[in-house]
Amino acid sequence: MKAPARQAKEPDPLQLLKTMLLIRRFEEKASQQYGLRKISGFLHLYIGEEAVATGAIAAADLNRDYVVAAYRDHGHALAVGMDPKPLMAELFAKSTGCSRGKGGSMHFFDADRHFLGGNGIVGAQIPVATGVGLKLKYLDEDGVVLCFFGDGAIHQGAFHESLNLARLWNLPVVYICENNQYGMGTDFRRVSSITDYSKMAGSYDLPGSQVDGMDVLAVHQAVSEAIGRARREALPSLLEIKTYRYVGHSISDPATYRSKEELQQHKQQDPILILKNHMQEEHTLSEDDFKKLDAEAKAAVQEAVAFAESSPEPDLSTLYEDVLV
Amino acid sequence: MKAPARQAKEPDPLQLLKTMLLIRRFEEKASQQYGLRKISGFLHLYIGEEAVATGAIAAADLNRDYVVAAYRDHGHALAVGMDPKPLMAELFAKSTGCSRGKGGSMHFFDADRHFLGGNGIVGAQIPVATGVGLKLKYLDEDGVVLCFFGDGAIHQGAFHESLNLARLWNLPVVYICENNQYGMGTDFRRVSSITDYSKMAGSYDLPGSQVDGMDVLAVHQAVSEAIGRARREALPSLLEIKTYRYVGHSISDPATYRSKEELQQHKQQDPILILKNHMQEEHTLSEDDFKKLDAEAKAAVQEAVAFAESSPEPDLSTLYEDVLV
Amino acid sequence: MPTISYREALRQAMDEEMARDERVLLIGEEVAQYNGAYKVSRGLWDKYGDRRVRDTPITEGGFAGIGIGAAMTGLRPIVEFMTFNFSIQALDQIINNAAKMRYMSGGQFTLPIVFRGPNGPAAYLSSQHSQALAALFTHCPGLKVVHPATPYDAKGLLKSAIRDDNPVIFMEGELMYAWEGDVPEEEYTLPLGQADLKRTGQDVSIITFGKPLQTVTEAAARLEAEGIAAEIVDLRTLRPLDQATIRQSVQKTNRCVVVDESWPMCSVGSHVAWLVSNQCFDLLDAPVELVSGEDVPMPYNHTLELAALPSVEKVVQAVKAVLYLK
Amino acid sequence: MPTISYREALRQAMDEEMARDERVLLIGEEVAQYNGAYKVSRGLWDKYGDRRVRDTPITEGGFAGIGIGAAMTGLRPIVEFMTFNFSIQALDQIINNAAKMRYMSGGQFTLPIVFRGPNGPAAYLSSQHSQALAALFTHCPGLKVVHPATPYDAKGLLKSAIRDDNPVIFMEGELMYAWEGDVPEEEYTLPLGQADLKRTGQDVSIITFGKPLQTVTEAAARLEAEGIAAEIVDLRTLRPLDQATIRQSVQKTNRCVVVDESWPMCSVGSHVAWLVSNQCFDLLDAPVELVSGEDVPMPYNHTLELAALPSVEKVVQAVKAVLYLK
Ligand SMILES: Cc1ncc(C[n+]2csc(CCOP(=O)(O)OP(=O)(O)O)c2C)c(N)n1
Ligand SMILES: Cc1ncc(C[n+]2csc(CCOP(=O)(O)OP(=O)(O)O)c2C)c(N)n1
Ligand SMILES: [Mg+2]
Ligand SMILES: [Mg+2]
Repeated sequence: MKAPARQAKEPDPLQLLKTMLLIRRFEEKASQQYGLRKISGFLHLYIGEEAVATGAIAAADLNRDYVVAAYRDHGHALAVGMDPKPLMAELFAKSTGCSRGKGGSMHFFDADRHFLGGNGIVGAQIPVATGVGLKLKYLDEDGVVLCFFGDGAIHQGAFHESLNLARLWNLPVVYICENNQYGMGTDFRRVSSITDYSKMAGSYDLPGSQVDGMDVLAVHQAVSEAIGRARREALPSLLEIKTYRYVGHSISDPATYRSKEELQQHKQQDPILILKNHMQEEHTLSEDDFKKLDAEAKAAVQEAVAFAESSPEPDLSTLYEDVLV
Repeated sequence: MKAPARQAKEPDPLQLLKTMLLIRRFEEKASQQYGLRKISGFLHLYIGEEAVATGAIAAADLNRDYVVAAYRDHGHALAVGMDPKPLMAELFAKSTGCSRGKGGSMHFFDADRHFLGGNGIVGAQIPVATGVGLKLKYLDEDGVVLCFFGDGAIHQGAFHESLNLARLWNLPVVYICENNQYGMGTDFRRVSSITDYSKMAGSYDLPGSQVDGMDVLAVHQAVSEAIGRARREALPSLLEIKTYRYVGHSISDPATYRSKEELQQHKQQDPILILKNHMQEEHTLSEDDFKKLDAEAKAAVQEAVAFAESSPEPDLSTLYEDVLV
Repeated sequence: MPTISYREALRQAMDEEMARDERVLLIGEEVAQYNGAYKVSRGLWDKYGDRRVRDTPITEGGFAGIGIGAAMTGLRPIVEFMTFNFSIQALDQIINNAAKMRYMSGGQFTLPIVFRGPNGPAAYLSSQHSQALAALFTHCPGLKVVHPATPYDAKGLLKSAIRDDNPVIFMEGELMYAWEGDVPEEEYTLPLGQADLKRTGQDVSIITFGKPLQTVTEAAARLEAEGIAAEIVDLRTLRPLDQATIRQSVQKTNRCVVVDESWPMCSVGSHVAWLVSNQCFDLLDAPVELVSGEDVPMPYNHTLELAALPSVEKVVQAVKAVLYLK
Repeated sequence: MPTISYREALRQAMDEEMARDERVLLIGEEVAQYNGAYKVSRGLWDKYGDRRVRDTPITEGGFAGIGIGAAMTGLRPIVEFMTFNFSIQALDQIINNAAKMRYMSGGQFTLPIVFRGPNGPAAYLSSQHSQALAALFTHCPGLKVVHPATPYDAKGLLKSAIRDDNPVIFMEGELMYAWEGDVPEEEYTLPLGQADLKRTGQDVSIITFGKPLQTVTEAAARLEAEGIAAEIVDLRTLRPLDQATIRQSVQKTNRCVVVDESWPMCSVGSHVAWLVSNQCFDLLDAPVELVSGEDVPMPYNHTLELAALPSVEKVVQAVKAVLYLK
């Protein structure tokens, strides 16, 4: 039997703000370091989308819950509490990176924190996350899986196959579509026959809803409810969280497929600003507090760069390690 | 522009009856010949399901429309008007078979009659049929594709991917789920999170409906309407046609997973009987007429066996033919 | 020693390992209530119930991925493909997730998962259902690939595969399920990665694996009658490959024929044939010959089908060719 | 002759063939409005519009199958995979439908379809995005596989591939897109199935295809400086393989090194190495050596990544090995 359900976690706005700031500053720093050629390859930034991973993962209890993400995974890694140092070191391809310099930007993992990546194949993480749900059910644990994927990924057959099985077997998985409006250069409306993705839940007899992904408290609330359903009733859910990425798909994408106006409009809905304003209205945050938090985030990220810089390259012999046990 | 829509075809009950009888007798004969070891390998019979292919395909105009089926394809092949001779010869693996003895039971094809198989991989024909829809749209032809697949196949990702694209591109495809209640030994309810498959249409903003597949006129009616929508408005549809197979999944399956009672109950809804009764009530068919039609079907099938028997084996050199053009 | 079928050997292996370790479970199409399309899992659902023996919808990509997620977090799934023909739908999950997860996470995860089922042509099933696909998997680092040919090997290797902490592709054969052989009553396992001499001889090494072992064995008997002593190397595991045993055999015989029922290009067979050609260059008295399936999709007609497969005749001829006997 | 990039050569080929035959269309992710993730289709959407240049959702299996259905009924689709890493999701459609439809229908259908995109590692992309997958396709009868390495070859072969009535896998390379070369202004096509001598020499045959041609060319220059004359055979088409040209070259040089950036086991490289070993047995003065990618998933770290790939150094060493120069 499942353990008696613990209380859903109340959101801690200060902690949410810290996490979002850390993500924002980490991403900005990564972008800068890419420009300095310290980082290469794909670099998919999460700027603008911070509230989604932050709010959702704050609703989870990572002693028992799991997080599975796609390649745009820096925000999720930081939100599960990974230290920015091994993350930046991973981007720098150093031996101290969380994946020993073998994974890079798309492949952050932290087995101890129940963070299972970091997957570069669009949609391929959805069945994997569902399998984690199976293990929870199989071992009669009271954990839940948060499975993140993009608006582009939802059309993959893997989505359909997974949700049917999750409902059929009643696996505790919360499917979170991070609808940042674009899959690479493609407006999600150009590749979808419907625009309200939460409706797809109907094909699997699941609850589905749309959530404002620029409001971290709304995200926290919606995901808490879904986690509750999953934990107590083993009922999976589908959430479509509407968000927006401020930068290109990857660092090499100039994002000319959208207008400046559109971007500006969304920036007005900045998730950090929204929370900050909310806290100021509630008198729980002063401008000085904010500046201090931001400075802390910047300092942490700067330290991460220093750590990454000074870390050694992986030894050539590691090329042949980690292939098999 | 599309040609002005022609009138939807009125059903011809006599022709429907003939086709269903021919399918029934063909399948019985194939089963018998399998017992005599004239046929080997997989043999998936359509007995009980005749009304689906018969009613649906009679609603199509094969000068412009197309039919795509799975491996349980004998009924569809006969319904598109293929001569039973090359079909039986194909089962006998003879050079006169419709696929030169290379395809067997699962791979009946007739390019001239716009019958595109005959596919052994569950669900794999759904994108292919969708592609035929693309060619119709691309060449601005006013044809429609009937895409048949099973209750087991609907969970495949290929279904999800196809319907989204069909709606997005407005391809003239009628998706027909032949729900014969079982996928191999599995009751469809055991592998599905919902039991009304027509609801899946909602994920793609498509019309969806359930149809009584034991009533050939009801099938004809529903498919005619869907064809009309596809032809005139380029709007795809999803139809779940409820039917039942009387025999095992393939000839080697004893079908012990269902009760005799269940089988008997469904046999009371025999599609041939239902149509016969209907025609007798309408006074368009006498018992003698029926016997004569049945005798004709039996004779045609017997002739097919004779043809198959007397046909030559394919020459060894044909092993290397048809690989590439 | 009891004589049991290859099918029963596999069943015993799964049964014993499920009894031994609660984290082992079996998932796939028709594996539970129907006892498996080929009855390999007979009785396991009765014994272990819905929790540990799970029927899935027909969604190879989906349930392969589910197995992978479960394996990453502590279960030890056995994923049955009704046949490996359908595993192509799961190949992305296997190649991009199962084979790489450990590497790209810098060694953070183990993937104790077995993908098993029949591989290779049976009879009269036509092209989509008659494919010997070992090469697709053997190509890829991060996997192990096992292809046993006897009940004894099947049981011992499947037990090891289930205990292995790496993703293992375990290939059986529809027509092999009824093959019989001696299998000890006591528990045993066999190490992955070791080839086995199924017959010794000094005139020629015939290297094979899986179902063609029968063809090769018959060919060896026929050759023996003509005074030619063939040694048969059964690879058993294709990845990692037991190069030492291969080399030792060819060192002795100086002649080699490789038999593989798959298509010839980029096959396990042609790879092994190159390895031997390369590593035994100075020892070889004749070119290494490959007897493979013909380079065509499989036809339904049985005469053509047999012509498309390695045969005793073809093996005998290849052996004679490397012996320069007309 | 104008000097253009490999990317531009491909674009011209598609443009010319689309202009020539209205049944040719291009579908894939980002091929239209974005002009292709690697800008290979630049301008085609502007010129041919929504009907003939179509952006798809991210559903490789689905849109590959759609291409197949369209090809069976008269269109001539070009299906772009953003990279071939993602084609594994479409492999079932390609192997079970595209490659077999003609055969299993007894020759009733033609499948004039091209699946194209970049194959093989670029740089810093880690394991899921850095795979050289030619072997998966070359293994399978019913397909043709083309892998050009110069702008001239790319244009002439892509035009032929589009005109071919068979399914053609057409593999390019991310890092090759910027390579430049002379391409005539006049229209031309190159036949599929013909290898090309990119350099002549009598000391050793180096057989390769695709991106490693550059590495091999550099190695040949370095060897020349040491007085070794290497002949470079660029396979260009992997299936069907031009065995005659391979044989002719090795007949002359008596030594052979094969270079393939994919994993070694069951690779195009090891297959060709066996073919040469077998067909030129009496001519070879040394074992055929294979320089391949290392047998590991690709790491992100660039130093490791370079170590995992064929290099000038490795090619030179392999050549020296077959020449018995230490
Ligand atoms: C199967 C597959 N196809 C294509 C790609 C290339 N690709 C990488 S990201 C991407 C867009 C994904 O968009 P979305 O799911 O909305 O996620 P986002 O990038 O917006 O977070 C594409 C097409 C891939 N990685 N995997
Ligand atoms: C991808 C794939 N997986 C598994 C199979 C094996 N198989 C053949 S038919 C079948 C059941 C299909 O059931 P359904 O779609 O309901 O069609 P029906 O046989 O009832 O007509 C299965 C599992 C297959 N052919 N292809
Ligand atoms: Mg997106
Ligand atoms: Mg069914």
